[in-house]
Amino acid sequence: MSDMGQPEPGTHTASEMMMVAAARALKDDDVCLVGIGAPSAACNLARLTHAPHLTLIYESGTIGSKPQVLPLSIGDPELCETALTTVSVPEMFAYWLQGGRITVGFLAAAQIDRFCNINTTVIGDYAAPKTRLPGGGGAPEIASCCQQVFVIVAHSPRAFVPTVDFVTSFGFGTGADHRRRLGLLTTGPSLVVTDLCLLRPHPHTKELQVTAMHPGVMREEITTRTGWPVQFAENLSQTPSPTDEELGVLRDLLRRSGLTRAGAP
Amino acid sequence: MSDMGQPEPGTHTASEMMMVAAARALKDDDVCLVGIGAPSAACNLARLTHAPHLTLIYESGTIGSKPQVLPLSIGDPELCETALTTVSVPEMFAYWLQGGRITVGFLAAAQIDRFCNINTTVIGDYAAPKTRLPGGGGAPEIASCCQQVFVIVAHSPRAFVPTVDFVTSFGFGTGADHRRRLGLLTTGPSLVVTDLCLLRPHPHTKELQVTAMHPGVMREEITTRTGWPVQFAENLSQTPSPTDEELGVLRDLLRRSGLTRAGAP
Amino acid sequence: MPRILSLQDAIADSVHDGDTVAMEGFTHLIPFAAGHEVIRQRRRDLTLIRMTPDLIYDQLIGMGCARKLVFSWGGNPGVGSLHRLRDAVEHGWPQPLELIEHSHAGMAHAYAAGAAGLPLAILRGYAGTDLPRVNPQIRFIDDPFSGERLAAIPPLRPDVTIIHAQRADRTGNVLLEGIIGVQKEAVLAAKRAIVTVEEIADDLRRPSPNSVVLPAWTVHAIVAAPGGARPSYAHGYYRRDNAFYTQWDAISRERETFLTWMRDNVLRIPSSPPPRARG
Amino acid sequence: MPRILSLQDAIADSVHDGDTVAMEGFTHLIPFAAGHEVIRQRRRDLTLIRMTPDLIYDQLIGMGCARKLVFSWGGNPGVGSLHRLRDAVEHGWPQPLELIEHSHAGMAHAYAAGAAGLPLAILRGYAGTDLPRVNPQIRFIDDPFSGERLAAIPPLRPDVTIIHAQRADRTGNVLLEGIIGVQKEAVLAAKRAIVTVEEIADDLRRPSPNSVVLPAWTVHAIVAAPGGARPSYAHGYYRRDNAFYTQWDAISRERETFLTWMRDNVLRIPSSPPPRARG
Repeated sequence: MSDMGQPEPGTHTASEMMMVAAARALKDDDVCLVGIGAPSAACNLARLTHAPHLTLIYESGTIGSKPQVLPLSIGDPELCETALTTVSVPEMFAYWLQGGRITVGFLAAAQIDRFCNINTTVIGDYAAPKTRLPGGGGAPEIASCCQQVFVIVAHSPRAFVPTVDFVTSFGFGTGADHRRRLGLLTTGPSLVVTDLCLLRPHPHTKELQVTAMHPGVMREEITTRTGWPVQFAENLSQTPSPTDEELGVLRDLLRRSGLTRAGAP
Repeated sequence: MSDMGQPEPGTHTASEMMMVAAARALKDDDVCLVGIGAPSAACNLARLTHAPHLTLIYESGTIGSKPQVLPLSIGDPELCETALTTVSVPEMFAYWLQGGRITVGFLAAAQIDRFCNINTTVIGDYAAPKTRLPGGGGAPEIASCCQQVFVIVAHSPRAFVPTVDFVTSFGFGTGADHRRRLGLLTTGPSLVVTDLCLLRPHPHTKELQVTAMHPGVMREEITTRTGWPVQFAENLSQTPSPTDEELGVLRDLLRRSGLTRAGAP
Repeated sequence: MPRILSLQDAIADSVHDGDTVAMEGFTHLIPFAAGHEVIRQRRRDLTLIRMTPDLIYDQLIGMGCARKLVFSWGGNPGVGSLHRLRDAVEHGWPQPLELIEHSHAGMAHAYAAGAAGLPLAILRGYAGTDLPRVNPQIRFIDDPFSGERLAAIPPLRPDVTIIHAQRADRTGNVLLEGIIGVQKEAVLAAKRAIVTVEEIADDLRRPSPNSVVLPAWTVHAIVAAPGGARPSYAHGYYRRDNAFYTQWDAISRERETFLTWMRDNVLRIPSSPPPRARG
Repeated sequence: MPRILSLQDAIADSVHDGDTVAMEGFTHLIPFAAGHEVIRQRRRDLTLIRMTPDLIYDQLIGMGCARKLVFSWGGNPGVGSLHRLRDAVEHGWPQPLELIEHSHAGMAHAYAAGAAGLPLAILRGYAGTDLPRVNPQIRFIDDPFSGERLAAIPPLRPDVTIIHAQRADRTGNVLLEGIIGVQKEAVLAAKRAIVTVEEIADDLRRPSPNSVVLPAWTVHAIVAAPGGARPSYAHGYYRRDNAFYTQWDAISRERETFLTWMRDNVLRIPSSPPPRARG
């Protein structure tokens, strides 16, 4: 990020800031299990900017995908056609995810609590739900088997809740050494990227705390949109604004993807 | 076997009779896990005569092999090149053998006892062996997972022993319902083909008994060459001699295979 | 060896009311044509198994074919909810739908265990999640070597598995290519398997000795159904109709628009040409 | 990403005295050239893992490289005994050889468990055989669903796995084709992996999207070793030297003829050209 210039203020949206901040967290030698939506945008943005060797794996079985457009689903033709190889779904989950070969897993969240437990299953009671969500998919084992987990979620009190209605993906449970007590040897969630800020688990308590705020964001805004009394790190930093290159590549990617999707097959 | 003519006596060897008798036991819709040597000769003889649709599987992972020459090893190029598909060895043992898809498995034996337990591991004590044999390979699970098992072994007192030194492949243990007591739901050994006769397990005791003698063989010869007081079935039949076609195809196959092997790669 | 049948005959023969049915295809090669035929033949009380229920199961559920759903992710990928699935779970329309819910890793291991003839699948999974609380099939065992706690789930063993593939040859050997998902495992785990294909060809044209091929003797019926995966896709034949996946959100949101669409686009479409013509 | 090394450097870097080493290849693609280099570098006290020890392990054992052998079938396929293996087991020459003996099914499942990061492999296996009596690693567990007794064995996790493959591209992605054996699992289960290849090419030329490919980041060293599988073979490159397999019986039967052959055909052969020349 040495060549990061400062674009004019007001030239990017909060959502763009979120995707750019997520992309920056990826390293060139990461092997990334990519979910659809913001994670896919962030991973491909990273690949098209500072991390050209980033390995993208989609749970449909494609390894080393280099899509030119963002896929609508995790099994779009583009993913297989641009992949180094495509394996079966059982092999993907056994040898590649469970085998511990993925350095970063991306998760989205309908609800997330202060210990980074995630719900994508159901709002309300499981047996008589208010809202039935799609469910876990790959997430429960992405959360336990990837070396670390990044979460991308828009910051709202509906999402940042004191207690999730259902633990779809285990973060730090009730905090501290809960992961270890369950026998989980992976790091777990190490970064939550929102449209307002970055949060990371406290080294000991594992409670999420704000470690960086995006440009123009006030503390109060974060506090108001978080369903628990959120903590701020002592060395709170400010996220650098998106560079012109980052914004240009991201917008180009989204534009290309939109055009492709609207068209007939 | 309706078109089976009677060739002149003395025109075939005991070993040829053994391979022909084994081949005849295979049906056109069998799926056969083939070992090297006599089993491979018998299976390919069957495929080239009365069972053209016989599916041959080699434990190296080749499915539907149609070799023109008999392979020296279970992984010869010929097996893959003529196969419908070739899968990994873990898949072969998990999905195809353990999955219960093989109707007939062929086994060879260094020692075999009256309950069709087989030793191919060691002569003498395991820790201080008189002769170290190659070991089990695929045999232990071929014996337990194939729907039925055919054994091909030359008839000698060294092979037909009262008790095997080591149970490499479980037949009927101590007889009767021993397989069921171990939770084995497959039939187990249903036929032993030697150069003298055919033996099958008694329906209840599961002790091997001679059910057919090859042309020209005397009872005494079988008794002498069997290391226990072998039983003869009430309805003892005589194996029909090899037909001209069977002998012709078999000899042609062996000749082709020998020539190929002797030559440089 | 499989019989080469019309779609109508294959479904009539192999899919019965009350059956446990898996239609697989991970985004790719989803057997839509076969699913529509199941709807037209008004099958009832099915237990549907599928990792990613997708639009075809939304349609089966909305048309009242299903009593139970075994799944791991029930959404319209990249678009949002499956509204018919939600309506069944949230409001019991057109009938209640029992859920047996897993993770993808769990389902994938359970299909593999089914294919491998094992009575259980073992995985590092479900640790700390609430899924074992709502799915009693998820248990835990202690590894005798390390003492570690591992998840154990029963295998998936459908009565019938239906998949779509690129090609079959005339004896019924089947080639799959591209994103191959769990189709091989789903077929090998099932009592019966129906495979619809883009074409039945003289030559399977497998590009590699290690291509994914299902031998004819593992399949019970082959059906020529060109385009049979649309709006999903067939690698090498046609692309995914992403626009339709997006449109489905509006079509399926309300019961009335859903029923109208199904009547016009599925029920009123002739089942298939007379039996022999297509095979 | 793997380094592209000379055979000499790759073995010197990755294979150490006392290591657990798996060289796999089920009849096909056996890494003979790499095995010979291990012999030339006089590695000692190795625990050798291999389903089918074959001639290359007969040579390693006869040359005193091995302390222990984990295996499931130790013969010269279609020919007879491995005489050097037998001499070590029966007479302790040149040194005693500890055996950890499995069935093929057990080894295959144990490699798969190693690749899958599981602390055990479960299979329907070993029932009624004497193998659990002589191999304490074979245990049995009760399935919590059916109550059935199943075999449980620990995973295989070599320090280093060495395989031979058809091709690598210049970034180190590897293509295998034909009889692929347990090579993928053996590589993924290992801490380090060395792959010798027939050629390092600009393009991997994989025939199918589902071809068996090891991504570069799963491999630690790539070595160009054309003919490196002889007398085994490389599908698409050269055939198996069945005549040599037959001749090995006479060469290896006596210690003297064996040692002479090894001296003339392995020890006196230059290790490999200087590091950069080949890579």
